[in-house]
Amino acid sequence: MPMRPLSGEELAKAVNQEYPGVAVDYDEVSAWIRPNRIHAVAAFLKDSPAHDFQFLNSVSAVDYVEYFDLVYHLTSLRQQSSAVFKARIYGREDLRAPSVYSVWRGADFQEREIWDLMGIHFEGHPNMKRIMLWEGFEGHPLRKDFL
Amino acid sequence: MTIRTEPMTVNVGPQHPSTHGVFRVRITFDGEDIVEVEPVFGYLHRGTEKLAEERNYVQVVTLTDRLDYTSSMINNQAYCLAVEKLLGVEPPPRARYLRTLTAELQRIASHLIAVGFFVQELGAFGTPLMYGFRSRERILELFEMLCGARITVSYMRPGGVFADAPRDFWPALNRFLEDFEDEFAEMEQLLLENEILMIRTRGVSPIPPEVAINNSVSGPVLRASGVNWDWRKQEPYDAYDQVEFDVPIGSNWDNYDRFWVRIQEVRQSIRIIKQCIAQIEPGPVRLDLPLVLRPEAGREAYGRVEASKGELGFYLVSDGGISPYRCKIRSPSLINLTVIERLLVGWKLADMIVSLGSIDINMGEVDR
Amino acid sequence: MSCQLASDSILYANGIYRLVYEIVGVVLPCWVAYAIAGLVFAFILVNAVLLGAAVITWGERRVLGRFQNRVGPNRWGPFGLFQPVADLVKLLTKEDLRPEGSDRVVFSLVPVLMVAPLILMTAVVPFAKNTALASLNVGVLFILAVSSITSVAIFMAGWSSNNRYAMFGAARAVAVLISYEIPVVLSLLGVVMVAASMSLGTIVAAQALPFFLVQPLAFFVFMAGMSAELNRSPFDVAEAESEIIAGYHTEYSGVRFALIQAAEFGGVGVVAAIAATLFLGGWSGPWSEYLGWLWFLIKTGIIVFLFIWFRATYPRLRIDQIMAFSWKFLLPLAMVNLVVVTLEVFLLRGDEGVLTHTDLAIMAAINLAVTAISIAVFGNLIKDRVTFRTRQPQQVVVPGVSTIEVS
Amino acid sequence: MYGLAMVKGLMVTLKNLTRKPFTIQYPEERAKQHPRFRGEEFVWYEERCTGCASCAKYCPLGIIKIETSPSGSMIPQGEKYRLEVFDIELQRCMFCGLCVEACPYDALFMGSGFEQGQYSRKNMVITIDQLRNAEKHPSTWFRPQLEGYEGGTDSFRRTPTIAQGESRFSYDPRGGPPLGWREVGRESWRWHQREKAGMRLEQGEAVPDTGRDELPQSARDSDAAAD
Repeated sequence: MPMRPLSGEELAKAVNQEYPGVAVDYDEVSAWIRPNRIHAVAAFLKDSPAHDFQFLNSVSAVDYVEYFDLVYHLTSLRQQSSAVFKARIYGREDLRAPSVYSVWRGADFQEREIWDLMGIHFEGHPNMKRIMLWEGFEGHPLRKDFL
Repeated sequence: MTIRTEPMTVNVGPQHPSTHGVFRVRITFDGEDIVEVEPVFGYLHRGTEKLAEERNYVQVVTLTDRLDYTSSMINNQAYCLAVEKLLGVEPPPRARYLRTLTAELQRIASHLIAVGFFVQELGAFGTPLMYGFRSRERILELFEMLCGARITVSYMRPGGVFADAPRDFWPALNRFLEDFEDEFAEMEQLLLENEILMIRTRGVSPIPPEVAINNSVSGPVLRASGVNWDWRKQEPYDAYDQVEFDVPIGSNWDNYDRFWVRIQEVRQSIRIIKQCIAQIEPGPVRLDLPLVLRPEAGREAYGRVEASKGELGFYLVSDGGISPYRCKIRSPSLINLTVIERLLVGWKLADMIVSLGSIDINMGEVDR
Repeated sequence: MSCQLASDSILYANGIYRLVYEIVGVVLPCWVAYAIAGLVFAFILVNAVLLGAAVITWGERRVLGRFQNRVGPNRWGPFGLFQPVADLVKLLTKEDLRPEGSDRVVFSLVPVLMVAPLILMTAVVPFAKNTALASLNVGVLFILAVSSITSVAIFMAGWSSNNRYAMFGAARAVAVLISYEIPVVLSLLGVVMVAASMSLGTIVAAQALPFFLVQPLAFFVFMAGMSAELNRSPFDVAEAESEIIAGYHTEYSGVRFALIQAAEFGGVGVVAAIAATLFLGGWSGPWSEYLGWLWFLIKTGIIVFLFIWFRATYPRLRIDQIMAFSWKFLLPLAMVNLVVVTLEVFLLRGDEGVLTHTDLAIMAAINLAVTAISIAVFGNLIKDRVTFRTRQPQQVVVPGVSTIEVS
Repeated sequence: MYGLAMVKGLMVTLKNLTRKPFTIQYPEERAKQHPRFRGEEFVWYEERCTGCASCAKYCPLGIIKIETSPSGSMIPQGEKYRLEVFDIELQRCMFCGLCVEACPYDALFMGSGFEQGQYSRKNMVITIDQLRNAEKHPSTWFRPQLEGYEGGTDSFRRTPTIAQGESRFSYDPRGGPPLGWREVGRESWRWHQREKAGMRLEQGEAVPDTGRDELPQSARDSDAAAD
């Protein structure tokens, strides 16, 4: 049985059923959710038997200059399905997002890396330190304005 | 009377014979027992993701060679699959077979190193390592025949592979396979049932499946934890849907299982290569794509493969330009290290080295 | 004026010593001749040990290379024979480093303390007929006593280096050395009992049948114990290079490191010589009057080769497993050997207390069986939780997560 | 029996003791190098180069430096550019070979050497004179025509397959005479020369024979102009 990618529409519908109004947008592969509800949505997607996304493939951040997208790639090993949800964070300074560390331990280093290289601070992460660069490094190198 | 003892903090690495490069762990010991672990990364950080944003899509292939330098072919493959997804193209069948074949050869090479160093860290003075290198040398020679380089291969391109194999590649490959089975059997004989290896690794540092999944562990480590998950099976890319192979699964979740899974995967890789040789048909090996690729703006793709260390993913975002707008690398080595605390705390110094060897990290990929 | 060595002197049996003493004694006072002859022989011994160490480093690297399908050092001299010289020159020209915070005196004393016991041990080993410096009547005891100085030296090295890896190594080494002393001593008791002497010369003479056939169990225990004492694989925890860099000598460099290396490889040579003497019949062999030294070298070489072979093949045990191996496996085996040999000697020896060739053959036959049985029995006892399961790779059943559930 | 596998291991190592070593003693022996080996010294054919700087643009590291100026010759055929600088900073080169892949005129090739260690970084730059004067032993990397497969000549990017072409000869970059610029190209040299000069030849138009063994006049002219 091949992997079944969950379309953005399905995902948005499911999230909105549980938390109305949290999924704000979707396209064919991914759904956008409100950034302050990342943790709740993550816990819902992981624990609800209908979705069962036990496996977090990757957490990425993309710098679109006016805003940042946090991208979560999920896989359900039992249901052989995958999903992508995103959260859009506007601004450049003092960016904060809830951590999914307590949901998926696998987000540990990736969130630290995003903080290090993109400058999005994850709240609720027990060890939010720089990972690749040294403490005291100025700036976040993967941002588009870092030269 | 109790004797007061103090915990002792030791920096293992970045210069240490068996931390696989410049990996550093600050470990607090109580005697020989580990009580606290803190991994420190970044000594080999080269900013590959940033570099990729400044290079065009084909040039990034050369960067991927340098991620996990023991499995460059698989890195190339992962990246090319991501770009092809981004462009919405499919490579010709012969290219897909060539990719599968070379990726499996690379997997053998990488696992030979992994097993060799694993046993080296157990203290076998280089013998299994040299036996592994003996066979790996042959594989690298095959790669040189294919693409002119041994480690930094840059063999694959978005839309196929850069060139077909030369004619003398096929007899050489067959010769290699013939010899390799004997050489590998020798290695199995030396290691697989060795009592010392058994008592050193059996029951040491087990990772239960639910922990492994929650920590996003992938690859042989995940399978050794008893989870039946292989992207080559679950989401067949290239020619993996055309070949048959088994997925070895560990049942004790310990160091020995991780070692055993790698040994068995080498066997399965040989099977895959043989099927590829039997099935490959003549034809073009590269799509007629322009040298400078421009995917549509706003598209994104997450291409992944089952690399030798685990799930290697490339998350590419395009803005319509000639280079990726964002190239996130989901590196299995880094994410497999999430379990390091679970893996090490409570075990002895000697086990710590072996456990690190058993998850087979590669610093080029951890730090990128 | 000529000097004569008293025939009850421990140096009397040594032909070379006596020769030098008597020649020098013709022109010089006897006490000067005594000293000069001693110095001459000491000179020979020191050089023999260090040269032996050099040859063994070379041999080990070459043979290990061939075990691993590579060549080994082959650049300097024929077959790379001068490689140890090149190494030595390189090490001698290196800067003399001492880590900050190290204990100056102790740190510098260690290399000397490492080499000295080896040379002392060599003093009682007969290379050929009548060539031991001192045919000490308590030779075996002397060897055991002197060899344990090494553990002090190792601990000094670890302690004075001000390095945590060195400390790890030293702590491990001392633990290993002390616990392996016991089975080794017990295994040698059997040898002493059969030979009815502690003098190495007498033991060689007593080996009408080499003792490794008469007491295979003792030989096994001795070899295992000695490879632990020498920090050789599979018991090389003290300098486990993949774990604690180089163990107790992590901080040593230059000429001090050279001496420690020499002590290590010289130790292999000396222990091999002792093992050859005690178990393989030493210099005895055809034409041993003239070719004794050759037989001795060949037998030593065989033992060295065994050490290298084990090193090329086996991974290392963990420290607790090494302790268990000593206390739970080697010690009982040594005990068994002791009891069996005691009974055999008691029952078989003649009225004068001498064992004939036939007696030795009978003992060999019995002991071979005892060895096989006791190794099998105790081997299975220490098996612990290690179980063998032949597991086949499982075919993927999709959906493939049937194995996630934890039993 | 417990411990049997350890004896088996001893036998394995003993068996290997009697084997021949698989390592190669480098300065005396050399590993067989395959013709596609991407080596250090680049092989450059000035006669084929138009100074388009595709290689420089395609180099991931930007280590190729090209300066051209109008030669003033061959104006009727279009302008011919004179190359003044063609520096390859070897110290930063990672030998990915993408410059060779990018060259549309088969003017740049990988070499096959690997022993160009220098004591100074300055010496690590290959200059245009070195490229001109070097013996030309091009690697067959991305140049299937050198491997002699028929069918490799029809399209630039479509590389040949085993079934399509049979190897006509086995070319080894490390042995044999150096190759001239006429032998290495994918297209016939006369046609190529005209095309390079900017002249748009119609298919089938007769090409005047300019003499097979001489350098093209244009190259001579430009050299003379440089002096």
